[in-house]
Amino acid sequence: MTTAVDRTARKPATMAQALQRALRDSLAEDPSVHVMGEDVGTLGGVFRITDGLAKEFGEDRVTDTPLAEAGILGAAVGMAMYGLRPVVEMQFDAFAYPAFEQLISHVAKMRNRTKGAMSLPLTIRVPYGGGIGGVEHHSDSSEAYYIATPGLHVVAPATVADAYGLLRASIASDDPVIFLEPKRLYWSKDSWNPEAPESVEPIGKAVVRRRGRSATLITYGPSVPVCMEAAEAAQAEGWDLEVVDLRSLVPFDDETVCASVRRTGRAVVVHESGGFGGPGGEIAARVTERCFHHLEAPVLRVAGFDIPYPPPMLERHHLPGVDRILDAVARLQWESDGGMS
Amino acid sequence: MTTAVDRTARKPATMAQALQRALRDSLAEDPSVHVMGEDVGTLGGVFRITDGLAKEFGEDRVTDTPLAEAGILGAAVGMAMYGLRPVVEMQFDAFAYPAFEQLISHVAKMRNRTKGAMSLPLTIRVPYGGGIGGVEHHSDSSEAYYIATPGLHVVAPATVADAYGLLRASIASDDPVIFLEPKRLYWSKDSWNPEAPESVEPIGKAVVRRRGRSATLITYGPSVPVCMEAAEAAQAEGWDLEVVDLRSLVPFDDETVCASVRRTGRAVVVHESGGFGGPGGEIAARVTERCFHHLEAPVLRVAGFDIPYPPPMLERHHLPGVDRILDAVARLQWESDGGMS
Amino acid sequence: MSKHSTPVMEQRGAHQPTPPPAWKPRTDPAPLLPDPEPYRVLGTDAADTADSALLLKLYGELVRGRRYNAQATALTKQGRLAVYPSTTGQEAAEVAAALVLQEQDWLFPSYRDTLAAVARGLDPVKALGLLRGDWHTGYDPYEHRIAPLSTPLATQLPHAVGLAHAARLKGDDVVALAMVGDGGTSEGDFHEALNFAAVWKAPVVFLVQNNGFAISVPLAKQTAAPSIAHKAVGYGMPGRLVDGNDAAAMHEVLSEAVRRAREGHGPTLVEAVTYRMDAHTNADDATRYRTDAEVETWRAHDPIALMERELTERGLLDDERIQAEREAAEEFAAALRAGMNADPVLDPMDLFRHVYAEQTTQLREQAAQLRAELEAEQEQAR
Amino acid sequence: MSKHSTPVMEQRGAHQPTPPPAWKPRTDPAPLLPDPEPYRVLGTDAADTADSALLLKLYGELVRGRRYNAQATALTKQGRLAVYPSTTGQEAAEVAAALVLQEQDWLFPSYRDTLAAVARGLDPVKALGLLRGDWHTGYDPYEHRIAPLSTPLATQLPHAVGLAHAARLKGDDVVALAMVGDGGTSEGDFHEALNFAAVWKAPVVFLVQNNGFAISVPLAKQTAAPSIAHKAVGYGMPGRLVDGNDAAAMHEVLSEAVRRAREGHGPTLVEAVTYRMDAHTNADDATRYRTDAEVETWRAHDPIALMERELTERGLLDDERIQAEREAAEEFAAALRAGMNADPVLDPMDLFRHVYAEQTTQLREQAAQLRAELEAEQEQAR
Ligand SMILES: Cc1ncc(C[n+]2csc(CCOP(=O)(O)OP(=O)(O)O)c2C)c(N)n1
Ligand SMILES: Cc1ncc(C[n+]2csc(CCOP(=O)(O)OP(=O)(O)O)c2C)c(N)n1
Ligand SMILES: [Mg+2]
Ligand SMILES: [Mg+2]
Repeated sequence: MTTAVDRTARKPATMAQALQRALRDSLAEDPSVHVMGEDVGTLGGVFRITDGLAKEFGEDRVTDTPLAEAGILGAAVGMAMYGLRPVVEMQFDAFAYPAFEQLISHVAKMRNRTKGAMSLPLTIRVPYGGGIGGVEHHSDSSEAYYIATPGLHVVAPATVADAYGLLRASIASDDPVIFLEPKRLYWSKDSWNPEAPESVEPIGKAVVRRRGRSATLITYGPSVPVCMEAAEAAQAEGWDLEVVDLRSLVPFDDETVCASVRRTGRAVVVHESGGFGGPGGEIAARVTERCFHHLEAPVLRVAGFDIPYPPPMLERHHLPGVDRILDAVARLQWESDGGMS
Repeated sequence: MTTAVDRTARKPATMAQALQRALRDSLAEDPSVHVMGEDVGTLGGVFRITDGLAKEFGEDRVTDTPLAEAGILGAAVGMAMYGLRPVVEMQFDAFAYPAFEQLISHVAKMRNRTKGAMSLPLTIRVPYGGGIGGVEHHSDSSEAYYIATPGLHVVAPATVADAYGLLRASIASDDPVIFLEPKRLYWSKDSWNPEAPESVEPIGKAVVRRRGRSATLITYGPSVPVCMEAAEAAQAEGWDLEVVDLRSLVPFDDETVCASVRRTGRAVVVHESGGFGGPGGEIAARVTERCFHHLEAPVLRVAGFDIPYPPPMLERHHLPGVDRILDAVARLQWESDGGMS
Repeated sequence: MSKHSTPVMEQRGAHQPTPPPAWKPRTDPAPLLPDPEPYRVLGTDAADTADSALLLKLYGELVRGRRYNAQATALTKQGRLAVYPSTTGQEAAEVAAALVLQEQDWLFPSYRDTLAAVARGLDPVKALGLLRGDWHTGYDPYEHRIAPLSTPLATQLPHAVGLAHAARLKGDDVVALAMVGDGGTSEGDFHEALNFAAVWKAPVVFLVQNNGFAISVPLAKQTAAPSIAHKAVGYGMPGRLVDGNDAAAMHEVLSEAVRRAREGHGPTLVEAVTYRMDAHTNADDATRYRTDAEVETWRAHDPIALMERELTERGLLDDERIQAEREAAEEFAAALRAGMNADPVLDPMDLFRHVYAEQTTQLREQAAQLRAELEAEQEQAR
Repeated sequence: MSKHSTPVMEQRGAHQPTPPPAWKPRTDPAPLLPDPEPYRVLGTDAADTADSALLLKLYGELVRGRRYNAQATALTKQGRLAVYPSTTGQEAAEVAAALVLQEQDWLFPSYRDTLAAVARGLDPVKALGLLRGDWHTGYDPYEHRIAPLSTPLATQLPHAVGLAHAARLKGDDVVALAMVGDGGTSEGDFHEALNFAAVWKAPVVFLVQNNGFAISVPLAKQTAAPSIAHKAVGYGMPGRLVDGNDAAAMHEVLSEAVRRAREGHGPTLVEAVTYRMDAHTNADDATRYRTDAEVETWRAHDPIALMERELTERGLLDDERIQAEREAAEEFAAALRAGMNADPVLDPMDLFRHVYAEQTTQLREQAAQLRAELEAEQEQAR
């Protein structure tokens, strides 16, 4: 069943293709990798990320499970205990919630509980976030729950190349990784480095997507393209914005983020997840702790509102867009008028 | 079965007694109040908070359920849909996790989903936090999960009087309330206002527990007494610390908190919950957003480490104590040397 | 040493086998087990005693239900619905679930069961609100006592138990009927709900529509049980296995279950064996996981056809009557079209209005922000 | 209109009742149902064929197990254990669970089952690590293939399924035996685990110790099922009901279940009817929820006494042998005492070492902070 990685294969054009290629390459290279979840086999997943994999690797490697998320994750824990490397798909963000006890009380804690004797090399893929017109429970940004759970790595790609690289790295990791796939970027295309398509970035390194001098936009996942767009638009207003793509929320790359903020002196954190208790608070707080005397203004946040994710027809009002980001940039006390406090 | 509130009853001496009295008074005053959970009936709960209530109000009002937290919370949702006011006990913090899907996808969203037609007046009591020598899964501080879930109120008493008042207010609330009971304060005694034992504070008001001029300690729940002790100890070092007890994390009392920080110009957030992605980030970020030009130093955080809660013999190293708080206060750049950044 | 550490040497000798003291079978399992085959009425002897008026009523509902499914599917193509999970082929179970309930009873539908809600009297435009996408629940649940359509699978089942239990505690005559799919029975919430219902003897009926698939996953990958109805015995409630395409059988079995519940005998688990003729939703491609041949075997067992045969043999149905039912269904569909073609009136500020009974300061600030943005937008548009 | 909207008028006439096409009973339920009474060996005819050596071995383990329980309880009083959930009265199920497994098999104990772990060969000092409080799991799970004691109830069951499934996929001869209490069967994870196991035909044995209570909650408030073993049929696996105090019966039934699993026939659910003679833990007050009289009825059904009677009647046991077993148990207890009296060596820096394979920057910083604090403390102490 095991196939070699096909290095001549066509470069993935979309994030969905990159994810699929990462899964295929991982399955081909490492017989201990197993893909499992609801509809991941015959159907190829509701987003078709696992399309064709069951046929290629067999149903024992790519398995349609019964419809029970705690059971899926719990079984994956047992498989990992026995040395396999399960890659679990949660069909949508909100459908990962039934598995929370397994996640918090076991997945995140097993290595620590056993003083390192038992590790759980498993990857939990979660198609997440909004912007695709999904009905309720299909558009949650639930990263706040994950980052507050020590023992998990939390990763979110924003580009086609990172989708490939980060998923390979996650599957290769000896620790559990929450792999957040921005649904609305599944069909996005962007530059893919043809030199090193299989290069695997280590988890935990942020990247500066755009250099700038006026202020730093700190962001990740689905908000990265939005911030890039905002940075372009900002030029017209005379702001030269830097954009940092975190890629990994846990571990957090304080170094890259702080280096940028110290350079620019101003920062806005942008994410789709709700503001209150969301990752932005953590990021703003730690940047402020570390760069206080470099800051010309408080670190601001542009986030989803503190409301349940809206119905499809209203979601555009909720999602942090270019205008809202520029409004925040405008409030970064360019004239030091102290009006904020 | 319905009994009147006994206004001549002995004043509760401990937080546990105050909670029990709040439950009894609520049961007596309002026939729609129902208490339910594992072991809450015959046994009176593993912490004896519901002791005697099943006898007094009958098993239909105070009910031992099967051992299944999602079932308990889900059934409580249905009861609330029919006009009852369920008060659910989760036996320990970590044993609330199986109920997360019900909590996030239904409890928090029902009012919003139905444009206000269907409200869920239910209270979820969660004995929480460490310091009691509990084995794993018995000492979690899980408030980060709750505050990141719009639609929930999140409340934590720190005093005997607040235990009574906030629990009454929570049960009276027409919205779901996560009521976090600091386990290690169950047997704590403190001042109880004999003038107004039944006074019910509205949810959402912070209180200044101690006036001071040098810096503000922002805290809640089990960390309040620790901060009070730290404030006493700080006097010897020449610091006059103010202590704000949030009482309610959601809604958040920006007004009281910011008024204090604007007065003192410095702040430390103290909680037992893990630091990364914990409430402290949110609090530090919002205080900074609102009080930037009043701040002499970044808002610092003293929190639990970013690790699974330690085993009993090591928990003292994890819990934020007086020394760690004073260390943080000392780092508040009293000489404005800019050494932080 | 504890008081238990000395084995009871002195009792030796009096050696007679006794069962463990605590063990007493609390329920006889035999009556809880389902029939060996799905129960049927249409085309069997049981049909002889079926009430003609009821059969005709069911027929009308089936025809209307089929038309409803076709119309809703068409609305997805016109972009009027974001998505529609069809119950074409499952109309018998859907309409029976609605018809067996009394006014004061409650229905707990899953995301697929808009037809049941419509058959209970809900305006189809409101029933489809979730799928149109203007709001999450398109109706006031108290209007017809229909809980919000539940998307997280099986999570509505404990709600039904709690509601029925609450009603019983209040002394009200209320039965809750909760619907779930075959896939949903694998969820922990299914288990917990059935267990609570049985322990509390709550007046609930659990209706599982076993339509063969959970999206692409066939029943054989979902459970190894002899039938889903066999799960009932593990909770101490009766399990009933029914031909889900036989509206008369569905009505009879559900009525009986509702009556048991109403009379205080507790919950019942009913498995309706049926088939989803359409794809999972309009967005799904069913050819990936099932054959046309399989679909065709089920077309021969169509719920409307089964009922038409029965009624025709009884001489209750002629082309005229069929025509009349179809026309009624067409009218219904036309009204639905008209209702859905009207653009819903949306107020973005609703996003902040119903999160809490009383808006928090935080939400007031955020609402103000959005209001300002919208005003600026309008300003620009001028 | 969709292709389904026209009922199959043309098929009318060919009216013969057929069952719904999809329905075929995949498993005959009859053999899955448990015996009407708990299966017993000791004191019944079945005992005649029981192997003497096995009975004597079981007896020794029972005596040692009882002594272990007494010793661990004593250690709580001396403050050497934070808490101890005793299995006094449940030793037969505990030791049988361990003895039926082969070296390469896996045991998945619940928080109560330290005795099973000890009977499998784990150093009791390590087994009690969690309850002593120096670390969460006191042992390397791979040493004896014993999963960490699971405190969140029933969550270990899907782990057992996954591990057994993984072993089968790898072609390894491994059976997993997972233990859970009667209360734990109400959790969703119980349901999901059993369902996965049956669908995957995983080599797992689920052992439910029905000891009558979940802390204070009696079985009647936990389930209305005829027995817990009856739950098996709902998953399509056999359910076995056994006298949990009859070590010979437990050994036989569990051995049979392990053999089935090993031979590829899939999982079995075994319910051991037993009783918890002590309180839930040393911290519990059992008088609040049960009577001494009830406890006494069970004392007459003590697992050690049952075995002693059998062995005595067979002439296999005399006072000398009893004495020898007790002395061995005393030695075992003395060693445990000695082990527990040694203060564990604690390194607070362990708090940061095992959260991730590679320490994050954040944890390195926090570790440095604690190290500095500890050094300052030491400095002061000097
Ligand atoms: C908890 C949860 N997990 C996953 C999903 C995604 N999902 C939606 S429908 C569906 C299949 C449901 O199958 P079944 O219960 O048989 O109902 P049917 O669609 O056949 O009516 C899945 C997996 C969900 N809605 N909720
Ligand atoms: C998920 C979860 N909920 C609640 C608890 C608290 N708790 C610990 S033991 C126990 C009772 C367990 O009863 P049972 O399953 O019958 O096992 P026994 O204690 O009788 O061995 C409870 C409720 C827990 N450990 N895990
Ligand atoms: Mg289905
Ligand atoms: Mg028990």
